[in-house]
Amino acid sequence: MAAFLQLDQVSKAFGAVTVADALSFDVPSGEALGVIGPNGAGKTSMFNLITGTLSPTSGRILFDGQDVTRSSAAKRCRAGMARSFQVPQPFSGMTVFENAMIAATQAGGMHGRTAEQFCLEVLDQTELLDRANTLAGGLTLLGRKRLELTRALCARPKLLMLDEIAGGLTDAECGALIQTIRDIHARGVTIIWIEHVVHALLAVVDRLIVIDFGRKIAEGAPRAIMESPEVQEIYLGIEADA
Amino acid sequence: MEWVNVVVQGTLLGGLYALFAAGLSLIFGVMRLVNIAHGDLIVLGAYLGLSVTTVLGLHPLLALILVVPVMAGFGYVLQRGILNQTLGKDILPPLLVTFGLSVIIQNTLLETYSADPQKMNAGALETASVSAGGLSVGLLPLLTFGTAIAVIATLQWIFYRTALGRAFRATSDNPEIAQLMGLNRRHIFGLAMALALGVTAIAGIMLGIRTSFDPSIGGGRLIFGFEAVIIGGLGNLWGTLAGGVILGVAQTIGAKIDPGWQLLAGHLAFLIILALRPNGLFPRIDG
Amino acid sequence: MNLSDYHVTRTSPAARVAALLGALILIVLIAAPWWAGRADMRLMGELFLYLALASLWNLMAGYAGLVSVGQQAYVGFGGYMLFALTIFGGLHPLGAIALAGALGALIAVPVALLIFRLRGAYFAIGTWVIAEVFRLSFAQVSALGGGSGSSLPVGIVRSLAASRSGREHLSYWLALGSAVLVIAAVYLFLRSRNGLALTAIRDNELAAGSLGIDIWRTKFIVYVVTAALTAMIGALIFLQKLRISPDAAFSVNDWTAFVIFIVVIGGIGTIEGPIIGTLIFFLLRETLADLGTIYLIVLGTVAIVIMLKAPTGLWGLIRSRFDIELFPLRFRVKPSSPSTKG
Amino acid sequence: MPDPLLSLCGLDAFYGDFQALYGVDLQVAQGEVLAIIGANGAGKTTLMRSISSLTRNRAEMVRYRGENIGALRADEVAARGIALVPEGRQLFPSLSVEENLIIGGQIGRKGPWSLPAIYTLFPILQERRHQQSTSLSGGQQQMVAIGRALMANPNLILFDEISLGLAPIIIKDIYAALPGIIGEGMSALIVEQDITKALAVSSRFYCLQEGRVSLEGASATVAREEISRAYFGVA
Repeated sequence: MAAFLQLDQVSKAFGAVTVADALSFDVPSGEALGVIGPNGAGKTSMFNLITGTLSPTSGRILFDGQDVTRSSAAKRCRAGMARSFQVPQPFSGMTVFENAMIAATQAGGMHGRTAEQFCLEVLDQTELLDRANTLAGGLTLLGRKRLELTRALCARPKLLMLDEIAGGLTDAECGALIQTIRDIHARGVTIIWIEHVVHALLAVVDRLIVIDFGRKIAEGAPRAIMESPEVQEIYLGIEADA
Repeated sequence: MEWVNVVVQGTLLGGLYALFAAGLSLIFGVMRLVNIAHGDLIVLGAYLGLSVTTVLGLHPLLALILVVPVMAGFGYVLQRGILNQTLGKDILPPLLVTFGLSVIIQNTLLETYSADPQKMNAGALETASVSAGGLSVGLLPLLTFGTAIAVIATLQWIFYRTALGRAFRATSDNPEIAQLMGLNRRHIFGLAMALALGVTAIAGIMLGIRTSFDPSIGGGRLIFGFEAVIIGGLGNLWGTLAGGVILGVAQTIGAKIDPGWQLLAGHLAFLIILALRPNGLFPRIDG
Repeated sequence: MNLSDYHVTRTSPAARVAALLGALILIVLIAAPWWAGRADMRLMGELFLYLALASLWNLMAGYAGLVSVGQQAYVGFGGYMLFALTIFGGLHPLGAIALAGALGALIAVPVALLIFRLRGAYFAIGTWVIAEVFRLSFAQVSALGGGSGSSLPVGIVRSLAASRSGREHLSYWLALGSAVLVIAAVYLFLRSRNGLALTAIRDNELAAGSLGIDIWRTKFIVYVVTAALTAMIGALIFLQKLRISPDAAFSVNDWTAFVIFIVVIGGIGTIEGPIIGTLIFFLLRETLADLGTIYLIVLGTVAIVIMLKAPTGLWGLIRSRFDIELFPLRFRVKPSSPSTKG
Repeated sequence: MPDPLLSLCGLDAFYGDFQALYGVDLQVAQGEVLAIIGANGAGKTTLMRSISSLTRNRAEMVRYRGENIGALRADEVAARGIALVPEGRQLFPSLSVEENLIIGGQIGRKGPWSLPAIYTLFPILQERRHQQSTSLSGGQQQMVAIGRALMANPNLILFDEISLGLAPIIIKDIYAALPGIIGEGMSALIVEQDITKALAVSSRFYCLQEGRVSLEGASATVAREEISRAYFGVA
């Protein structure tokens, strides 16, 4: 059976620095996959490779039955990928609502009132509705992160890729975020989620992969992975020493 | 033989274009600034040379001793006073400010020197020539070409062998981190512009000896310099010389076919290279 | 919290007042032949054509990030097409103007394919090279007078309207119509889905690309459409001038420098900016015209000072002060019933 | 307590409209090694940028050796003896390894560090000295970045995430070299995501959370739960 997303020996190097080293894994349709690994391990680069912001030095990427290795970011988005950026990339000169509208009309394929209504719903869900008329450049970091999620949701993707959206949230906010992502997952959307806030991740994902030095070093059921000695060692220095 | 002569003349003409291009390339290399007023600054250099030769009665080449430092000083002040304020992520401010500068320089020259074409008198140098193997080559074009090689070799030396060049490269690589090395970016950029306008002054005087000039020709000189830079490949000084030569040869070949085609042939050569090799013929290889 | 408490609107009281005032002004302007003198009408006609050029350049530079210093290529091309199509093609001048636009779009396609390989400032100079190629090429066409140019034959001029005043009225209305058409087109485009995409690209290309916006294609379309409309304006300009030469047709000062100054002074990246900029440009020109070249030095200085001290131009200053839009592009989310919230 | 070498007094920092630091107070004594910990986005890097004036402040917000330096340019701060090893190394790609080191010493401050001293510390750099800095491995690049900062002979050296993206064995090597680097009298501020490492090399620590200091204390005695609470907000 063909996977919904498949990475086949994907590598990317900048000079002597390798950010992806023969990465291979499959994501079946409807799965929620968690990605962990230390800072600088190549997690965001992996997203860039999947979404087409970076193009791989070698290897292939298949999405929804198509080889998208050489497709542009825009084309992959229209094929059903949407992502949030770890370092938020808002359209700063436009309002929060307009940011959402761009995603809904360009990537989500909606028009007019339908698009407007959908954006309002998503903004309500991500708790940005009261900031709808604020210029995106004036949001706090937290607000920008929420805007990243908002835009990704407004794109109505088949594959939703989230890059560290839970950092800095209070417990209540984090709980609401988990519920939001569970709801999206329940609708059948495939999710890949990079996150440092491990308890949030574990509350949602079906499976976990661990990345370090651009390599996949572990893959499997979330709890088992978290308890494995190599993860304890490389990822959570504190526990390993304690 | 006739065609060999055409190619030789074109090659030597390319030396002049490389001089036009060197300053442009230098400024872009250090601060990613594209100076639309570059052509007008070349013409300004020519006019300053003209004033020095007429007022002091100096030979145009001796005028360099005065004009080069004056232009360099002007460059430093210009950079620190105006252009530094335009640098940033947005490409619009430097473009529009240098465009405004171009209009100001052009019209100031017009106001000061009138629209009449002028020329510098270099005496015997203008007509002297050397003959070899059946070819007669003008001494002045030869001197211009030699100057271009010397200028580029000097710039290359400054860039890769001196502390100033190291500061240029570091600031160009990463202006923010370069500051942590104690480098004042504004001062470094000022020095880069000073150096660029020093070269521009040489280009202006070589131009002024070779042909007649008037305040309106700056745009054309900018374009020749720009074409040489793109043909040669961004950030490659020797490539710029090659770009100038290719442009010069294309022009003389065009002129040989039909005098009206000289400039058109140069532009077409540029567009063809842009279509086939968008990064130029000798792009700098970086990691 | 109920979503039906909110609605989305793209208009405002200020915009409604502006629309009403705009309509009134337009009626007064249409009626100019009945109240304005011949010289005033000529001046206003020129003003409208500059307004159209400035609005188009602003769409390219201010929204698509395509800073061209070579739009004279299309002004001159349109002018020459008018002459060629009427003299050799026997077309009516109005038909020739329309066809000049279509041909402008056609020639812009290969040009864009070439110069889109250049980035940022190099793109700008690349457009200038193209304009030079156009100028030198048309200078080689001896049928159109080569380097010295040619005049529009009297018969063709007469075919517009029999009387001189009829022709003057018509060319005034054409200029006014083209300015209105261009501004309306820019406004409607920016309000559209594609316009939103264009604004998104201007703000953040990385994010725009990953939201499915085809950046290259969007910019390409803007370039080609702008070229077509600029060529039509060029044809109109030379229909008024009745004489064309390569140097006049492809003048970087007349068709690009002034246009850039207009947009910068008025406010780049806004629809209102070019309108204010055009008014100020003509005001300066009419008051300082006697100064000759000094006037251009003043203009260049004003543009530099504005770019450095107030990069959003005069309209930017006004807008940041009063938060108004005369051409409403912004979406605003409003509570439907203000009483429900404190 | 004698006058601290560096003190931050109510330091605020902004990126555009966004406030990254809120009234941070912090002192570094002469010869002290301080750790800064905190989650991603807590403001650690901003703190480093503010001290080195890459983000400008009000003059009195940063006080160094009795002088208000908050409003100085970054090059002026560097000249006073504060050096930064930036996150992600940020070497100059068009400079060779040796040139990267030389330019670090361009300020011309006197002290124990010179090219030979750096080459003694990291012998591999001498072998590679004519190579482009981008051709080195991540760990070697980090050595160049550290060497480049040391060449300025600073009184205060700032390390921003020096183990980021490096293999554990290399991180171990670099940390093994740290005591030799932070020698007599030199003070250091270490930002590190590996809390254990950061606490092990420092005498005191500050924990940042959403731009504010949420905890400070002695590195040796702090309880894990306390850090965890300060780190994530609510445990």
